Amino acid sequence: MALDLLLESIATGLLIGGFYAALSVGLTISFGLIDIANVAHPAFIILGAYFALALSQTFGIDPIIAGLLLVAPFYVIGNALYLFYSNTFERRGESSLAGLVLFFGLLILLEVGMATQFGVGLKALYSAYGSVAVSFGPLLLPLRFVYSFVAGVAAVIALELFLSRTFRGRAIRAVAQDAQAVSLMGAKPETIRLIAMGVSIATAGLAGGLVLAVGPISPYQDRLLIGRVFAVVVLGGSGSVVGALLGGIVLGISENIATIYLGAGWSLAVSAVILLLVLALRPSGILRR
Amino acid sequence: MKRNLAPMYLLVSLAFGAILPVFYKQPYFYFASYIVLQYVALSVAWNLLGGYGGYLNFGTSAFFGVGAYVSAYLFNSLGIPEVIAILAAGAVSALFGVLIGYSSLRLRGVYFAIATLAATTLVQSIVLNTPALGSAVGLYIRFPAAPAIYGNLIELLFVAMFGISVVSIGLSYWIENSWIGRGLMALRDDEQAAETLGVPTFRLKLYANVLSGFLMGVVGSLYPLYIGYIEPYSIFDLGISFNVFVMTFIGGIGTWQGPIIGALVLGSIQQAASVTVTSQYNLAVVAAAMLVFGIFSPGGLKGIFSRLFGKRSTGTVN
Amino acid sequence: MLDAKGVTKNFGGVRALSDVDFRVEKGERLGLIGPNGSGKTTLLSIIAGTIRTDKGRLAYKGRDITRVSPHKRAKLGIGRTFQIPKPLSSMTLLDNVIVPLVFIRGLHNKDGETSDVALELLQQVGLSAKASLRPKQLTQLELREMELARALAGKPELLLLDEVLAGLTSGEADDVVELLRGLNGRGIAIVMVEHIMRAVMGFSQRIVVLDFGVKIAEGDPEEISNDPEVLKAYIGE
Amino acid sequence: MASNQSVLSIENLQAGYGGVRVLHGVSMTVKERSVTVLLGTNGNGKSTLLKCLAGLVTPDAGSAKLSDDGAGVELAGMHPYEIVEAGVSLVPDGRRLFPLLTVEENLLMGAFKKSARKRHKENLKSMGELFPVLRERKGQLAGTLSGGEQQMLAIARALMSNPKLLLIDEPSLGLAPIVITKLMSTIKELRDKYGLTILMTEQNLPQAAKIADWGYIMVHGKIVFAGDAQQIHDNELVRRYYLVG
Repeated sequence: MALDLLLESIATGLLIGGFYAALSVGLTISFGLIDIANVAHPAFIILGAYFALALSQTFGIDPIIAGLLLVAPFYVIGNALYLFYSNTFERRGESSLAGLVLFFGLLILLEVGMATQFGVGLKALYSAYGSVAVSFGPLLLPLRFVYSFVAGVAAVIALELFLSRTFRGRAIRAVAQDAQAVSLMGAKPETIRLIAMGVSIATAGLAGGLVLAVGPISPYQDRLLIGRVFAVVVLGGSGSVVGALLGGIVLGISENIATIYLGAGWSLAVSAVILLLVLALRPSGILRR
Repeated sequence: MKRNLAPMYLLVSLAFGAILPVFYKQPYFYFASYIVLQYVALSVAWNLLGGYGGYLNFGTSAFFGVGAYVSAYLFNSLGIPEVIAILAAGAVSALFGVLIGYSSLRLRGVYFAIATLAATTLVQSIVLNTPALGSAVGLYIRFPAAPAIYGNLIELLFVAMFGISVVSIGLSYWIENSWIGRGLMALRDDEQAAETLGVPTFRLKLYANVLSGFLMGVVGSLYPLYIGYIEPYSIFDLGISFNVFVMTFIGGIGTWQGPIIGALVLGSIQQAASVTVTSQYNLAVVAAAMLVFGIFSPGGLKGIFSRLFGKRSTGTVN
Repeated sequence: MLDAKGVTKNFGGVRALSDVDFRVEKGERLGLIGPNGSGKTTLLSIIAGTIRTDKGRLAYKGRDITRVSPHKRAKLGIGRTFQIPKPLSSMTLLDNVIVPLVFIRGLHNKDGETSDVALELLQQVGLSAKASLRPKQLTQLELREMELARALAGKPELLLLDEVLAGLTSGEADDVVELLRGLNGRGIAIVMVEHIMRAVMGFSQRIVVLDFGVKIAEGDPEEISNDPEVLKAYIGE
Repeated sequence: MASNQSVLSIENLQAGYGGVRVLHGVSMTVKERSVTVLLGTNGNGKSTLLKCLAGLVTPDAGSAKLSDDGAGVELAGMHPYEIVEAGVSLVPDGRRLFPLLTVEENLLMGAFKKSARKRHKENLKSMGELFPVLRERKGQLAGTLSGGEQQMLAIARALMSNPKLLLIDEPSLGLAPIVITKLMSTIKELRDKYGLTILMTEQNLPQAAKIADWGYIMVHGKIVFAGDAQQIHDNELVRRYYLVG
């Protein structure tokens, strides 16, 4: 019985890990590859969730499909964000630290904007599979987690392919290693970063759909995600998309195990402890640059 | 010569704060001023590491909250005298600063910023899961008796917060002009060069974080008495951290006057606005103001003042 | 005075230094030369402590300093300049020089005395007229002179110079070399990393040659300029 | 052998970094289908000259014209990515590979510009023929290659953009003599078989002299000697410039 419970929580943790990976891959690209510590990333995810809710309710579509529809507009938002950032902070030669000013401000603005526009209360979409569970051998798994896991893993695979198989994707990885050498290859580093930020925010659009598929949403929910997404990125090693998937799974399983042994109230503390520990012990992924 | 006058300014200010409520009676003034002064002290404390050292702390509310909960628990549940509870709150908060510092102050500043965000979540979780601290329900504070000289508790709290602010400002002024401030500014400019020039960079960052944490804890320790009831969501609110950060930024980061100007101006506007507008818009205005300043005047209000002043003084020379 | 044994450094699988033994005598003038990328700057950084060696040990005045932090080494008397100057950009030149006076020499800035000492140091490198300017207003050349003044402020006994002469005209270079000779006359040991052969050959009593992270030769300037290994490294075969 | 048509003419080029003048009016020409070598020890401005030509350093004065079938393109003041587009590719000092990308990914980065993207498959194939070792190691991370292999990869990566003019900064740096010999013969092959024009800087005089058509010696940011292959082979002269300076 106890073993069953453990097994089930590990399985659920794994599924949630795929979901966390989807929330974090965008940050892996912005923070890990182009050194933009976008603390507002989770706020963009929640914004995506509200848009997905509107789309789902208007057209009667699945929230995950709605998230996919948001990819293109969020890409453009990411482009705009980068242009704003590069023209105000980056161009002044200020480091990523100064950029935090912008993104912290944006985080608060987005929260307030959502709270006034959509109300502070919880909103939920009652989808057909919202409360359905599938049995998988002896395990009973919530279908909404299964779907978000599949979508999350698919997003990670798609991004990995993009980063390794396309000219632009490779350039994004290259620009993190040596921007000047990238310009010697005939690519404009600013354009590459513009694309990267677009992709980063585009994933937040999709992730918004997943957040909506998994549970109810509220305007300040991003605060529950900040510690988690940064823990995933740092755990996975900055800049590694596949690392984000592994980091997500580690976090998902740890949270679920903590829930069993310590109680549900502690799940939020898990990511914070992981983040602080990883920073303190400094594995190779987060070495000072 | 200036230096000799500094302790006198300090004493005169303290005396002014202590005497004011005896002569001037206006309950709302003290009620509102307490919050403004609280932000002055928090911003000045934040500036020690953030302004001089360039390491941005996004977890002001965590330090503030640790102070609030420690003092609330000590004088509520254990009946320990307020003054000791306040100092204990500062000490625990300082210890918290040591822990975060050891975890992330050896890394790039971005990691410190993220670590402070995570630390906020962590202490909030701890409080939420500790019944002795009221969990999610919160703690009601048993008010102590009002002191004899002042009419009510708020006036006393005003005097105390006034004193804390003045002492924080004094400390900040001293640090800015001492070897600690010089070392912090050196490492803010270039850590490697600073080390080569003999600056013990990690130790200074840790000092600044601990002192800053101590002051924030002391500030937080009075808050339960002011508000009467504390619960983890409002105490550990990111909005507090954000306010402090923006006030310092808008006032003029890295100078002792900057955080005072910023907190006085923005804090007063917020207090005035909170009568009429909801707190949501309040924060939005702050965020918007920060972005505007971030883009057009990185030096903040202090920068604008000194530019105006600078122009005028060259004018008179001509 | 300084005795480094078996210094080895890898950067992400790329070997920058392998098993280098490096020794500096008290009051010595030592030239450290080698082609670009041969590991000279890495070796200086390892001596100054900003980079830790992967293997081997460093002893300074008989004391093991392998794990000692850079600011403590500065206090022990090891001073350095950077190849690409690292000014403290928010401070004036004078304040840049005051930082080591306060942190290494333990002078206080209460009275004007410390400023006087700083000004004197700036004068030595010919920058006293620009003491109140900020680094942004200086040329690269002046920044390098400021680096020298800053390093001298710590009263070093071992001075590590990373290409202080680069970009100087031969007249200017002669002036700096003259200044360095004077310092050396006061007992400061100087390690000079330099590309300008004429200057480094004329200045040094002993020369160490690095190539691809390996020490390939060591000797007086005369020996070095006739050493076939060195010719090979510089000119080829 | 080299024709008399010049691909690049540099006139009175001056450049420096933040007040330190490194190039004091350099003039030289690079002829079509030639290997031109710029000699001199470190710190004399050779690298800076190539950086000017590639757009990494903006010259303060002077001009560098790339003749493009009669019409000249002024390189001075162009951005690096525009210069690549114009047909000049630099193999930079220190190689500047992307250490965490594989060998093949590094090569494909070289084919980023639009016109080269279309031809990346055939170019990849010919690079494999030119440098068989790169084909063998195509899945390996560039940072794990040996020095010689890295240099070959850097050259191959630059060739992936189909340049008219290839600039190579210190190809022999830190390489074992036997590897240098191999590398030099590869560079020669680029000229003889592929008709490429090459300007390279070198300290290694005897090796460079074996394949060079023209040589220049730079001391303290000025050209102090120009000559053909035979003249630059005069070891005594160069020795004087190198060690006595």
